[in-house]
Amino acid sequence: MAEINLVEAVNLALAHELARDEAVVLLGEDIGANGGVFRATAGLQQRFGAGRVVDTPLAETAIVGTAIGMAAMGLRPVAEIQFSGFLYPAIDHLVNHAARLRNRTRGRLACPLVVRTPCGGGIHAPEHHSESPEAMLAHTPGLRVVMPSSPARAYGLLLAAIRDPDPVMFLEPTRMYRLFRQEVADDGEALPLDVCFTLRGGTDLTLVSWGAMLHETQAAADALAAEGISAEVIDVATLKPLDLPTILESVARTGRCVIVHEAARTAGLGAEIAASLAEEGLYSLLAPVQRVTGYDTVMPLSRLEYQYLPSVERIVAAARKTLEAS
Amino acid sequence: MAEINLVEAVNLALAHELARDEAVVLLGEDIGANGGVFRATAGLQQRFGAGRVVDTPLAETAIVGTAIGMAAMGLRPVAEIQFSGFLYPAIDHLVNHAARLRNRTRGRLACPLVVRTPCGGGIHAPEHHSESPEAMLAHTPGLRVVMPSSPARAYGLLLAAIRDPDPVMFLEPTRMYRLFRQEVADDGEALPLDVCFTLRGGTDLTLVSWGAMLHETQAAADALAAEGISAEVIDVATLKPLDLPTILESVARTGRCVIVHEAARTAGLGAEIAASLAEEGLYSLLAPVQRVTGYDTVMPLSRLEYQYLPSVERIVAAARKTLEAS
Amino acid sequence: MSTVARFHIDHTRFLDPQGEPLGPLPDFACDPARLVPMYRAMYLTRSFDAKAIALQRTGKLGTFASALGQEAIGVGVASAMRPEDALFPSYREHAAQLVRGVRIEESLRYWGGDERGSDFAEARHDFPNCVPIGTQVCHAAGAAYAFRLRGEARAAVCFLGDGGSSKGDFYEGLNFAAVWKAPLLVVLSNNQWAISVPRSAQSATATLAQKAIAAGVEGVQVDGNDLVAVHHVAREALAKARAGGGPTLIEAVTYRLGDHTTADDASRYRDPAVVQEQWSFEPLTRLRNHLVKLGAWGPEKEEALARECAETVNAAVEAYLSTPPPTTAAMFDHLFATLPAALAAQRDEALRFAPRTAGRQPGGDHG
Amino acid sequence: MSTVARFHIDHTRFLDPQGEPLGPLPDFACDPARLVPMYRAMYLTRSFDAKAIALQRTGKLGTFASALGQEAIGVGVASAMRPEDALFPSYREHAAQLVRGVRIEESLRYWGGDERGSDFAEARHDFPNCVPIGTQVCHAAGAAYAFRLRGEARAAVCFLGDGGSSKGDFYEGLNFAAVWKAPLLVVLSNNQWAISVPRSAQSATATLAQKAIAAGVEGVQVDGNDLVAVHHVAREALAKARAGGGPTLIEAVTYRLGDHTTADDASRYRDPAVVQEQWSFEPLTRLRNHLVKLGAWGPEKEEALARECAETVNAAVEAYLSTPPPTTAAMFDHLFATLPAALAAQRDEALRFAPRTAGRQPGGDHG
Ligand SMILES: Cc1ncc(C[n+]2csc(CCOP(=O)(O)OP(=O)(O)O)c2C)c(N)n1
Ligand SMILES: Cc1ncc(C[n+]2csc(CCOP(=O)(O)OP(=O)(O)O)c2C)c(N)n1
Ligand SMILES: [Mg+2]
Ligand SMILES: [Mg+2]
Repeated sequence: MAEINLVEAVNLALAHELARDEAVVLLGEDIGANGGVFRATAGLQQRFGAGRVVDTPLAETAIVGTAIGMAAMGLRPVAEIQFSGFLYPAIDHLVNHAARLRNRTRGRLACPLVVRTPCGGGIHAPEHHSESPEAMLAHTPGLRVVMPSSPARAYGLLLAAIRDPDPVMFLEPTRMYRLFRQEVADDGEALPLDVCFTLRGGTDLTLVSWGAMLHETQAAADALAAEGISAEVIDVATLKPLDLPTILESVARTGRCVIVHEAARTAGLGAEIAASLAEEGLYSLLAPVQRVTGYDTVMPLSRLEYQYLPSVERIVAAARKTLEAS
Repeated sequence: MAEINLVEAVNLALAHELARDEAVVLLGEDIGANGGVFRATAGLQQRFGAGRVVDTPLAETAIVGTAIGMAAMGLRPVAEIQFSGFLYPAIDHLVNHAARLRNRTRGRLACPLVVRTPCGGGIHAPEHHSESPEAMLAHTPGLRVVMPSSPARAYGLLLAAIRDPDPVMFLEPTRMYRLFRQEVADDGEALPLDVCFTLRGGTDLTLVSWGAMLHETQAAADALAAEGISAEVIDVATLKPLDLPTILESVARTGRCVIVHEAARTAGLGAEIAASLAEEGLYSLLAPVQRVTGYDTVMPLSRLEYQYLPSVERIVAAARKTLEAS
Repeated sequence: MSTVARFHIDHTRFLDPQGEPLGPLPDFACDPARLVPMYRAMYLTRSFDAKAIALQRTGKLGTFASALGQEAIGVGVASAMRPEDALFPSYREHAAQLVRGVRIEESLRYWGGDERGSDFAEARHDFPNCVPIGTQVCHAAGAAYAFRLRGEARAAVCFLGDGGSSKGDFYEGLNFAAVWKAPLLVVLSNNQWAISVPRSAQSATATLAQKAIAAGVEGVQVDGNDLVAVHHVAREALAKARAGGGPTLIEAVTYRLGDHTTADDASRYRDPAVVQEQWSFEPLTRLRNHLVKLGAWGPEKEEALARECAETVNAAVEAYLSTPPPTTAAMFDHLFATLPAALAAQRDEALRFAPRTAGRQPGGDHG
Repeated sequence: MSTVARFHIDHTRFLDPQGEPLGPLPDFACDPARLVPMYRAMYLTRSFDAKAIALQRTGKLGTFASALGQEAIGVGVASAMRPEDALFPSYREHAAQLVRGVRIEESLRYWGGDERGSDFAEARHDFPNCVPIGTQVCHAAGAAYAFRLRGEARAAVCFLGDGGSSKGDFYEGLNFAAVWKAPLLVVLSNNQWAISVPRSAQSATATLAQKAIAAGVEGVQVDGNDLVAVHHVAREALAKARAGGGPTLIEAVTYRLGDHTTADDASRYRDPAVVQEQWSFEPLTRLRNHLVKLGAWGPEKEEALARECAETVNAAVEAYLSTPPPTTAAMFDHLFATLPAALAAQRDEALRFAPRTAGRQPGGDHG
């Protein structure tokens, strides 16, 4: 069993599903001969042919729009949007069509579509290459939104996303693509959607995060541990629908919660989690919930991006603040 | 001084600004001879000419995209999107361009653009004509999001939006267009952006809402008053940036808060307000915050739309729940 | 300077506005067994249209978009399709939908504000009405790709309007289909108006068919009020598509004789005299005259058909009005294949409050 | 069947790849005073390109998109513009930008990850680089509308690539400008590749210029490696635009001699032999040969120019590298004209944590 990184795990899962189910097709810009700008689809066109691994013209509206037509006619398209900053032209098809086809036809037609897209900052990429659009998608009824944070979860969750009978947005944190390696068996075992993963148990506070920010979040948990503070770390993984029970249960034990995400703060997904705690977990809160997030500013170009991204220091400071309260 | 309804107030404000500032231009589908499908622009093309009140071809991407070019070159475009369900093709230009032009050029170019669009359900309109996209917009750094809830606020806030040097999304609740009349002086006095309006003082709990839902929210306050319960009612009005101090101050007095909105619940703007209360107002909360919102389902076609929209009963029930708590 | 590419756009018409042949006709156009069903479908469409407007006026239906004057396009094209093909309509193509087997009561349910109207009993893989203009072109291109990939001899047929031809989705979808040589037929019903925006303000082009040139596919213009011409070009385009020849764009030139929808008042922006004039080109009279000349039609048949269509439509209205109201739970039942656990509480809440607000009648006035 | 519209696409070229005139030349093409500045601008562009790549390789610059082989397009078009016109570039048009007065150190700042790079000291109303493909066509169309409404004799000039010509924004923007008869010039730099996707997979059309037909505007193809031809068609198009004749689409046929960006490795998807072959068409040699023949150029001038460009570029690199780092507050300073009160706390938080993470060097590797 080989140690692979997250982008290789994506590749492995795609290959597995292409081999398993001939209805699976991939489409997107530069995913063929080039193997994707991040190499997520490397080798797949050679292996499965240009009919099933389709280099499209440059048009995101049509990439998602045609994928919807394919999905409704029995294919299992996995569309790649090269960077999530280029997902916006496809929002109309996602919100008005992919998310509604089943509902609008009372189940007559379905839309088993996966849209994969790299997201997040931290790799010194050019403008528009570092977006975090998950809240916009999570706000949309009818969409599932998934973000892996390790090679194993990328493999297992992507299998689940492709096999799911409904549309799934699969956001891949670029900063994690090559951050670390892990043993991943190509055993075709999907991980469950719609559940959080508790990465580390703890008793003093709960840290909730997803995607690449789990890197800093875990580092913060380490830093806190060094001071004798025990932090539970939860990877939300499926951002919509949200597995609130797992988070509530944890906060019921710890009484304190820090939510960490890279996207802008206002109406981000952290707001949803904090709001749910204020509604359903108020009596277990020993301290105000803290959000450590990207600012409500435009993601800056690379020289300032690490001043925008939540740092370990900011997470630790927020954790301290919740621990000091009452 | 005439009594006018909300859509007439919009028309009045547009006419005022067209007359006051020759840089102001309107563009959109059917806004000319037809005067807009809701008559918001009735008579304006006759009065100000087809060069300043522009019937565009049918393409929302280009309506907002060209308006950005106009704004950067010194015009003050007010673009109309016929229904907010058709705003999605313009999201790319809003997020990637309108919201960023000033920041990206360090202030060299600006984007004094207003995008007006009817929003919300409750008028038995066809599919896609009843959307509530405010959270998606409010999540976007660089955009202002405004929603009036009375003819007077529509007039005053639209003047402010047009005069603002930055992009403003101006969402007009269709259900309120002709709901009631009010005296509005055409005095060119703008109302302030970025502040909430307290519509009614109260001591027992705070009801926070915006747009058409204020109708039900006020009715709920009436119903509660009949039972001797005093509810403060806040119209958020500018949804981004949020005037949190006004809401916090109110909840500091009442200790209880119900947030009402029509958009889907998850990661809606209600989440942001509830989250902020959990962070900054936790110690004044005597009961869990309640959100009464649209469900996380697709806005249904007209026969079920009133089962989707928060009803007075749901708001009253939520208010009771916060009042019963501890 | 050298010329590197040349293009032209042809216009097809077989019958003049009085139904006189302008030259030799295609075989089917002399065969009453082929023509009469199409005439009947056009007639039924018009009967349905009139009834739907009446229902809306009396508060029994929501906003409705009539196909008055455009019946030859939907009927001519859909009659050239095979059952296994797939239709991607806009919101104004019930002419095509009726031919495809969509029931009138289904259409009424949809316009009455009930999602069950799109759960067609027949035409199970046809797309439902598409309101976001132009988006259906992309869906159809994707469907066509699926057919081609699986080696099926099926085609995707998509309808949009002159307004829709300004939308990026239209160009992008056609371009994808062209690159893929996918079996796609795009029918552009140019009825001269996009609500209040006239064709001249929509595009500076001489024809709309020439937009096909931007994708490198064949674009043809046809008299959209001549059923024979429409059916002929659609048959050719579909045969080409099935043979691997790639997409075709047909611009069917017609005129919207009614208001945009029941929520519209066209007298605000267009001259009723012009509309009156356009009635002399309308498609039913034209085809009827031709059928009469073929000896295949006459006043008795016409009367019988009128009666029959009235009965069909009335029965459908009955079925529509006696449909039990949609359940509150329906909002949740079809959102996903399986309701996620996170939504259960919301469903419960909706059900708890349902009785107080349920039972709304169809009807409405905007769009 | 009758033909209702005819179109053709012309291709313009004046100099053959060796710089030999293929026929009579336009006046300016025999005037060294007009040609030499353009040659110098092309040379400077290439010098800048080489240095930028070197900086990226040594970690002193972020991802960079070179214009290698495409210099004649930007220079030829921008030299036909007036200062009061406005440029709407993609991310690969520093050839045009340098002519417009954008400084090399500004370009470097941008690619080095610093927004101040788009705060041009000159060319104050030109748009900054545009990364979301095709969107700039809409911005340019809107700007052109503003010029026309105010009765100004200005034009908007927009650049995009062959890949960009598949995007809805391109068609929509061109259609708006055509309906408005707005003074817009769209230059489509067809360099045969959109990253790894070849021109043939991008569109099934014979030319890209013919996409203009979809908007009813003039579309012309030009040899994009022939400065004389590019400048000539751009001048004509701009004169027409200013005279109220509406938009033009120019397809400038060229070849991307380098990788897509420094983050790309083109050897993964294209044959280096083909690239080698394309070097024989590159635009600098062609124009230099012509200048030599005019008696306006020679080895000494070439050497002097090389030295001069190296100095200019080196001075710019100095200026770039010695730019003080952007401040943390800059994230907030230009978001709105006035910072909303709601953002003050966030700004404070950013400043509080800034020292711990500040001072990052430019550099990077993706895009
Ligand atoms: C994307 C989008 N924008 C706006 C609308 C509102 N709208 C509905 S129909 C219509 C005009 C459509 O004209 P056309 O495409 O010519 O079709 P027709 O109605 O004439 O059949 C408009 C603007 C819409 N449905 N979708
Ligand atoms: C909307 C959008 N989609 C994808 C990308 C990623 N991307 C950057 S450049 C490029 C290829 C562009 O090709 P072309 O338009 O031919 O311009 P060229 O790079 O060849 O100059 C792609 C796909 C982008 N920047 N914007
Ligand atoms: Mg039309
Ligand atoms: Mg290219």
